[in-house]
Amino acid sequence: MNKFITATEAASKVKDGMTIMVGGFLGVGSPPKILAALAESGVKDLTLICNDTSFPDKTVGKLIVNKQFKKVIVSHIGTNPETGRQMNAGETEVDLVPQGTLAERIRCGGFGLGGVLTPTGIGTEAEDEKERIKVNGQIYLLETPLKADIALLYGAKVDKKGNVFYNATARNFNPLMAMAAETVIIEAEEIVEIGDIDPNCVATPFKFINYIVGGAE
Amino acid sequence: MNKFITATEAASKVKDGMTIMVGGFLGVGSPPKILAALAESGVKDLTLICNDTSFPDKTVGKLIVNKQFKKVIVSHIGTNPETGRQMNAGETEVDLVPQGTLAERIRCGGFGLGGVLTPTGIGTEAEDEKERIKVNGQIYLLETPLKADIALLYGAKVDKKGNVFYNATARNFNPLMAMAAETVIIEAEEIVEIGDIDPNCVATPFKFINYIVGGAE
Amino acid sequence: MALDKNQIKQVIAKRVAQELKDGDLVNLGIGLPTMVANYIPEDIEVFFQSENGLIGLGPTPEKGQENKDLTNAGGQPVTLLPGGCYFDSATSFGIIRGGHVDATVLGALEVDGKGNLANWKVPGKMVPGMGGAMDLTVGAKKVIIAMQHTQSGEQKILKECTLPLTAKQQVDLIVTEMAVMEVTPQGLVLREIGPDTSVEEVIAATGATLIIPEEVKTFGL
Amino acid sequence: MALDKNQIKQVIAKRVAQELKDGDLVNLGIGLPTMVANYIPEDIEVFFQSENGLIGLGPTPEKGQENKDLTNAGGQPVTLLPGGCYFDSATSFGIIRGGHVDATVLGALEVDGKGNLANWKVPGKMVPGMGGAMDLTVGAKKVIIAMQHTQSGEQKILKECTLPLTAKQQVDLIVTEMAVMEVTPQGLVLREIGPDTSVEEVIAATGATLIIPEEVKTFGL
Repeated sequence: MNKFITATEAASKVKDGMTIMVGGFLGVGSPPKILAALAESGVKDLTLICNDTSFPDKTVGKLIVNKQFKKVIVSHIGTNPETGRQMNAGETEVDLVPQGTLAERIRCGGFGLGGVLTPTGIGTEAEDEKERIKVNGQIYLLETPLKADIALLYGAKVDKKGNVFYNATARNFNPLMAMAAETVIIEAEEIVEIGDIDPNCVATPFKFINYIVGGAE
Repeated sequence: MNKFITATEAASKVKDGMTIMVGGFLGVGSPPKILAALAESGVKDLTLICNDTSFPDKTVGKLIVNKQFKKVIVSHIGTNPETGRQMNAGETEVDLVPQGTLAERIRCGGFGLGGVLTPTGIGTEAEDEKERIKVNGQIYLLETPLKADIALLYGAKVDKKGNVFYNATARNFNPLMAMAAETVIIEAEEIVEIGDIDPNCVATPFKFINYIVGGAE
Repeated sequence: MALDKNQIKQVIAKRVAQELKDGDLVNLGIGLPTMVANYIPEDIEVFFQSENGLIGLGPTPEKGQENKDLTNAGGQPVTLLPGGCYFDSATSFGIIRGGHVDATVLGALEVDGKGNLANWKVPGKMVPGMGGAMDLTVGAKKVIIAMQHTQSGEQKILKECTLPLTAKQQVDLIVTEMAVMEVTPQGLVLREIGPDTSVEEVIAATGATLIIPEEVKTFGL
Repeated sequence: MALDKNQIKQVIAKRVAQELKDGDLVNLGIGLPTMVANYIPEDIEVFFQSENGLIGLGPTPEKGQENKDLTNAGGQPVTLLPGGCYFDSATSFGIIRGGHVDATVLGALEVDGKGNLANWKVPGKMVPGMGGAMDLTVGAKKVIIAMQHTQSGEQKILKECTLPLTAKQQVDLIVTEMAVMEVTPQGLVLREIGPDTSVEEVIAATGATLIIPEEVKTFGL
């Protein structure tokens, strides 16, 4: 099966109103070409699940400036003042989630788990409307799964079958999101032959990758 | 800090009554020398957390035959008939846990989570005495963390600082257990220099490894 | 013609293999289900997942070529196909529980018309444990039971399982040497009968009530 | 002598660095806390964890040597020290939440005598979000707040935080240019005063009630 598509084709798979997950941490490990195409596509009313809203001129940050999201589920927005402005103006809903909790919720979505219990956020606003559950005498918050229609990811090396090798801190949320979305599109820094990635170092098996936006062409 | 000890020294750190985690799946990925030393040590009344009880003449299986455990928490015992015999005779307590649930419970222990919700085991005996929690209309079982006093692990390559590279299916429970025990001892197939393992392929960071039982010396 | 035990297994494994589709990721249980891998149609690509931590289960290595760190979930030496990869046990069961395995093929002690499965425990007698079976049955998109229709003349496909369950209402299809049966909301539907039997014989050998549609094909010819 | 802003930060960072022990794994927040890395005593080895996915944070690379896939949690290019490694975000916070980080050093908008911390939100004004701070404060074995004692003359160390909390009763130590204060079950204990102040001045600049032991050392001389 040929999984290769262009960045424009990738962007066209994102439809108005969809929930998208985007890998990356302040843009590091986000798919630049796909996001650039998405910014141009004009698709709107999206819900974003991402670590943060990046910077106004970078990766998902541009889509924020374009007002393509109706809601963002992220751990911080401090580096993109436009997100805060839209939030305060009531233009975009912002759901702030502690970073480790965000990671676990995405993992639950992909791993078929109904939720996890975390001590993070006890005694803070992160507790609001959450179920509190006691285990071994300690109180935890019940955090529930997140899933998405499409995940837009970035990998340093992707083989022709779709196995992914992530490099350095560009890994971050990418392998978690790869398992939590209906359709998964990865932008590859470099396309390599099957077998070029050590099977011990594949962080996302090919099975999870539906489409590959190819290398530095 | 010099982390190197002998297999005998490793075994001597396991004291009567302790809870130990042992990596491996039917013995593949279990530390052979440490377990051989433990079988000779005569330490007893241990609680074992492991995928299975291996075979009677292999890895943890020998410790079963030696009656060194008062309790085992495993996903199956079918390959070691002696475990079943001891269970039926009331000599050893056997707590059978679905394999995926066992992995998550160990992960919770290491990751500071109070538990996970799983659909696995609903409508079966695995449900007994478990809390049932409904999320998005579906019922899940609340599974709670497992921790241990000592984890006995096996890695294909361990660098002199303690970073671990696992090979093939010998990885299994090892990286999960590395984070869930007070003291972690790894038996290395091969000791390598710091830097010899690609930092992207380190599955257990050195911080988690307290002692290394060295290579094929 | 009466089939011998080995032929029976082959008939079952071949028929199960036809359930698999191009691109499927499949987990095969120990024993008879493992044989399914030998009968994958040539025009489709199926990859096998093994819960001890790999995708891309390859054939048994030649003598002397075994890697002691590389086995299947039964502990036997295997190889890895090109494009395969390894992962830890939590990820392995994330793949399984998360619904990313398209089909699992398992044996059974008992299975019933509601799709209940029992294959991990005979109280007071044999208690091998559930291993990964409870996760596989809950997580795999399609749960196929592959087994002989009866065990020493005793029925195994029952109105209601009597042994402790491995999974409640998770079985989708039962394939034996005598029949292919689908678990539906209406009950157990007989889809096909085997090469060496009749509808009447299948009904007689089955404890669960079978729904018999107008057309019942024959397989394995 | 009055310290300028840069000297103030240096005094704080140096004093915090003395809290770290050989073998510690430490997570430093953005801003002033990052400076702590410059003052680790030479006779101890401390490794830094960065929540975006690494252990072994090394110095800033030279111009032209940056790797776009390798940054700290502030998005700045960094390097990896020998013996360091990378991991995904779930593992990163497993390390943090699981109690495997020995100390975290964070800034604060407000902190109080009970060890409560507020540093993620000023309602109606500035809402940067909590990022990893809620996990770090709950998970790290020791939570050290490193900040200037007051902000434009306003007290930041209060009887009770007024802003939304980042963490409840998780702070262990507060280090400012004026004082080192330990959160104890009895209240906030003044352990040391800075190089350019007096106990009276510290008390006057602090909203929380300070417990003053017989011996109060001076640091940063």
